[in-house]
Amino acid sequence: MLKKILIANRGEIAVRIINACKEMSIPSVAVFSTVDRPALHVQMADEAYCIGNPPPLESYLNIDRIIQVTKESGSDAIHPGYGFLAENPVFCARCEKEGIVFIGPNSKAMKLVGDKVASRQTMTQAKIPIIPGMMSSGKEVKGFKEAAEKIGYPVMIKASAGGGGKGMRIIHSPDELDKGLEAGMREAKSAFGDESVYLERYIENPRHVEFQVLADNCGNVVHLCERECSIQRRHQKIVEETPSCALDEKLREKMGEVAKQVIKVSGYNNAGTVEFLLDQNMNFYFLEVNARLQVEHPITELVTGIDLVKQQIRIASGEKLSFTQEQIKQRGHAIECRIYAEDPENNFFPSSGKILFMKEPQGPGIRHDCGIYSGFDVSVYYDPILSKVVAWGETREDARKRMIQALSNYIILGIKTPIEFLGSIMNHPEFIAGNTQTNFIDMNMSDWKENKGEKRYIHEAIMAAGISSQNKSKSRRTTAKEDMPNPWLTVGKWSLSGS
Amino acid sequence: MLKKILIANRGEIAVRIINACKEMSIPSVAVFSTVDRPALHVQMADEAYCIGNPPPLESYLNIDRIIQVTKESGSDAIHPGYGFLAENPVFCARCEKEGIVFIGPNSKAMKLVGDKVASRQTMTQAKIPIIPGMMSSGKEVKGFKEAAEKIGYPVMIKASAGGGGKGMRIIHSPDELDKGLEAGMREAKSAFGDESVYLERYIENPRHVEFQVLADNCGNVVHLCERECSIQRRHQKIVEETPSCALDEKLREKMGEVAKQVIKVSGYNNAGTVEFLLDQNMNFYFLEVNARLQVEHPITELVTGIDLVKQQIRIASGEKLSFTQEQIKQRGHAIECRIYAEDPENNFFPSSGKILFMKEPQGPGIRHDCGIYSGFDVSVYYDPILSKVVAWGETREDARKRMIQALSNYIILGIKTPIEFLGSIMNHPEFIAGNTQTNFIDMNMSDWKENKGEKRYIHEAIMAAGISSQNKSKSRRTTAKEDMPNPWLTVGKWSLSGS
Amino acid sequence: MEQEFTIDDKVYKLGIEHKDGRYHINIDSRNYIIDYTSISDNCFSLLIDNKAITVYHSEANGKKYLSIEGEQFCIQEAKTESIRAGEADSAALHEAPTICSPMPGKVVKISVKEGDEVEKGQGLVIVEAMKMENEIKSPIKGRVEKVNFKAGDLVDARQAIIEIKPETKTVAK
Amino acid sequence: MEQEFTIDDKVYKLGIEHKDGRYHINIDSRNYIIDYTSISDNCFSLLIDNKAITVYHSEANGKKYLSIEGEQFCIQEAKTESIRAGEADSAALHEAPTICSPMPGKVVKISVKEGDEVEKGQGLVIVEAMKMENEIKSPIKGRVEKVNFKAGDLVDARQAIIEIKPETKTVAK
Repeated sequence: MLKKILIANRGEIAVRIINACKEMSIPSVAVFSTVDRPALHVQMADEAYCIGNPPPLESYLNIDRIIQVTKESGSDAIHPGYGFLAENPVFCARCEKEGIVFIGPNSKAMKLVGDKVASRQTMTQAKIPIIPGMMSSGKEVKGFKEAAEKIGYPVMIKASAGGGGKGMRIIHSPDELDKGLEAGMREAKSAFGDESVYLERYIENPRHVEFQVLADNCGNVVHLCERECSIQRRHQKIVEETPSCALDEKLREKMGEVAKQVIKVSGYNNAGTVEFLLDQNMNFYFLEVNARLQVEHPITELVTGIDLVKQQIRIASGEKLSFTQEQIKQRGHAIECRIYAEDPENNFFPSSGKILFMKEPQGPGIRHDCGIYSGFDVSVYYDPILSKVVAWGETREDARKRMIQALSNYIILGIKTPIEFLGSIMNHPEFIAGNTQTNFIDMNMSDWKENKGEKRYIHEAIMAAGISSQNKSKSRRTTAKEDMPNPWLTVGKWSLSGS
Repeated sequence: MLKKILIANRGEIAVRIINACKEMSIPSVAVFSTVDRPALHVQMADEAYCIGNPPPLESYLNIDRIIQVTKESGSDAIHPGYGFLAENPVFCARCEKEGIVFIGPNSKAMKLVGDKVASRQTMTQAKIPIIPGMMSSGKEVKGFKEAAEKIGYPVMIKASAGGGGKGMRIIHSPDELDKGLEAGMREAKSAFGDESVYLERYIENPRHVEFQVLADNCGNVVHLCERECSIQRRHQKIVEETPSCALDEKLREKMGEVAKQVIKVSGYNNAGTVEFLLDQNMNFYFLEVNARLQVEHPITELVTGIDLVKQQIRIASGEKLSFTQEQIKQRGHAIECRIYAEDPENNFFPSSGKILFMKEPQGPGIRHDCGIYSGFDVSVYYDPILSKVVAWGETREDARKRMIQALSNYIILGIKTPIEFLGSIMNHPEFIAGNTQTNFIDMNMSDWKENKGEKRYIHEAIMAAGISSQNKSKSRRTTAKEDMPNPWLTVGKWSLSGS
Repeated sequence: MEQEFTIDDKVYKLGIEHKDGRYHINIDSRNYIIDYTSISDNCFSLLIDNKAITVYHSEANGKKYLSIEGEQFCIQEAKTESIRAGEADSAALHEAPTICSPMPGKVVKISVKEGDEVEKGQGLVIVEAMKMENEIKSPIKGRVEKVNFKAGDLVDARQAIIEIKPETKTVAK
Repeated sequence: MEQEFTIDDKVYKLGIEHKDGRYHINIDSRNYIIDYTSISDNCFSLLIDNKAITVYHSEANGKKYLSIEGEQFCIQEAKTESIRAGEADSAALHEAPTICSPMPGKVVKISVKEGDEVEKGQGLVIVEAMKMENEIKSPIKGRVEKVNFKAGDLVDARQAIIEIKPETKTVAK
């Protein structure tokens, strides 16, 4: 078993990994940028090292410094979480070279699946169904127009080096192409350090269905069923659930087998996710492998009962998988809502600043993976994900109602969050019906801001404001009398010199 | 389905039931004594009614007032939780008479199983194995000596009207009998309003194993497997787990069948628990039926995936059970630790007062059923149970380690709690080995107070105290300058009249 | 006592009085009797005719942030009539909207220059914050009066990046 | 700066100094350099040679309650030598222990009367609190000096129910 694990990440995912380490009695080492000194992962870990200034390139992406701290702290392994260096094959190879266990796939497989274009070629050869598109990527605008014509509009611009919606653009006609490429490349460069993008046929209103896979270092591969992640804004997931309403047992088995095949032909090990698009005729297309722990991994954990982070650590320690495909069973239904620091009333623009007050959601079947607390200052430097609310229920309806309760008992004051917006999604008839395609938010939520005006508790809010104003002025008077005895009591009788 | 449910209880169990109501979209009504106005269940419910003064007899045991509020609020059902009126057949019968649905068993079955002596007779007739003892109870000391001789010492004094350790005494020799009876009767009177007690053979070092049962109103009965609740202080459970380390599949099936049989011969419906003692030779004896939702019900929920409170409500609404015995499967392992307001260093003496600060435990697999918060004042009037920490894991060891993490991240400052004591139980080699008999605490924890001296973080604590003292004096100076601008700023230049 | 509050520019008046341990509140000609209990610095519990309402609240920059049964409110204590009148005047004088970044970030691209005519909804500037590019669009049809930043600059929240003058509308006084 | 604290009557001295943004602390002849960050009113985070320690704390009745990595501490700021000496004197004068209820409750039964000789560990009084009967036992062998309550009375925490005089021990001064 690994002896000490450095977590090269921050926020809720670092906290979640530290939790797993504690439960396995493995000491954990946090790293932090100067602005993250008060962050939760620093408080939770056994040890913590400052690795630099707030900009990611100077801290969480600073490979040399992270390797240095790994050695200094006596850690024998690094868990990269998601984002930052998680899918960076250079970092992964560096760990291998330095004799540090990288808790994730081997660098060769990571490089293959990380290069979206190369992996498209590999999959084509292995007869895995893929979306029609470019078999090579480019860094300059020229040449793309021709490819786009060949694929047929609408086309999708995608970053070769990464996912998470960064660099992604839908192009409906030739005149949008140049601007879209420019923006996509710039965003790709900024997010992944590589501006390469490629084009793919854009599938209309598909579902995004992905399979969680575990592969040990001895060639055993299992899948842990699907997650449906169709509900996205800015091409980034915001609600995920499992099982998917679209899959029956037969399709699940078929897609699961393909997912395992993808992992095998890639020579992939540890935890990974195989993403598919599922079109309206139930055709599915391989999209890409996410070579990391996913943000939405908790829903799989709740439904299968298997702890993915512990499995990652066991696999990285060289252990064989302790269960077979047949032993993996889904029980009940789980939904995750991501809580970002963003303003759903203003195009999901990121929001930052101090969290004045926070109360965590809780109750039976509720899990809250969280990187924040009352008083925490949400920085502008990093991904705006704050936490994730996950609800498990015996049925989809049970999970949905639990989620509604959890969201309405989740209080974050001081910054903008989509908590209320997510509540509206949960209550939307199309969500209730399971009609979740990737255009869900555009189709169903675009008038949310306007409709939201009709709040039920307006009177109560005004009354509460009135009462709080009265209390405030009262307590100001009280404070003057009680809380601050020192000058008044010690001074004795006094008078105003001006009076 | 029921239209509106009044919860005739307080604390964590009222909160948990309100949660279930919300998830079923059934409005919930809280009741509270004057001292409980700031209690959590009042905040959580849709409606709340004051029902009287703090002493239970004037509020939570005030049947007339509770019936009146049920009608006034338009509720069609009452959930009694546990304790208070939960197992009071007079109250149950009154509800039936008033046309109010009592979410629990019918009054006839409640009366039968609640009368420990009558139920012993019924079970003997049905050939259910019971512990040798008195077939009738008494209210006066005379006559008991003879019965005790016949049963054979050691004997156990038990209250006919209730459980929870109240009125219970172990008597090792004739000369202890009178004093024990006197105390037992007094405690029984105070707890249940009925001083009747009876004697039973005292089984040495047994395990306490109980089976959760659900029975709908159409005669269908299932069991949801066992809970082992052997770890007790003052004859009251403090740690529970499921599955029990002592049961194999065969014994589980056998005991489960007997449990169902007990329910059937009692004409019992809704949720109930059949308690057994399991001796060191794996003989089991029926103890009693707990005709209510149990404190420790969450561990069953986590392992079977079935929500017991929702099932109670569905059964009370007249719905049939939607699953069969074959469909009920245990998955993983769950442990519950009860957090009482009590001092484990001082014979578990109750502790009361203001909770100066509290931080809830959380993390994957952790559930926290809770009736308190930072600033809450723990009253002397009620049961000292504050909350329950429940940990689920793939294996017993996973659950145990999660529990240890949860306990060390559970902060309650200002009153005494057994959090640290429970942590020591979780780390005890005998607990790890699964050697949990009802004498666990006497055998393994009696020297806890002394051994506890060896804390690992003494230096850190002293340093923290030093730093906090420095900050305090610093902030006192700051407060004088900044927080209280009013008098200083508005007063202008002033001088001391005495100077 | 009379108080005024605004939510989304809508003004609400309320009469509030504390007697016999309860708040008596009148709002939109409805009367409420309220049982109030403080739970913590950021929470209080109300009982209004036995209806239980839990309020979470905080204050910053003169605004009250409330959360009630899952609904979020941002409430401002309204100023008196006379102050409002004065502000309306000065607002009229400054009608050229300024395009601000709603949060601190880096200006990635400015798509217009001074003097450009812009349509309502036209992209003006792209700001990168929290690793996302965010395009800020023109709220009106008009002409770019001033561009205060260039690509690569860091901006703070509510700093004016671009100022736009509305096209045809004459500023009436 | 020098400070003294007691935990369970054991006295700890520490030297504490704040310089260059860190606390320099000496305790039991060990030196620590501590990086301190405040998290909230009841929590701060320490880094001691990269070891992360999160401290939860509160104060009441002059005592500090701390929770560190699951361990609970009740710490008292120690008084100066001279005050301690004075108190030792007065303690010697009041050596008859008083039997108090550790919490408010109802006296259910008093098993002794004034003048009774009691053994160490003998049950003296039964108090009911939180629906449990709790027997309070004699901490010493001695004679009951005074009984201040009777069955049925309500008692507050730390009110003397019974006073006992130690048997043979002579009060030395």
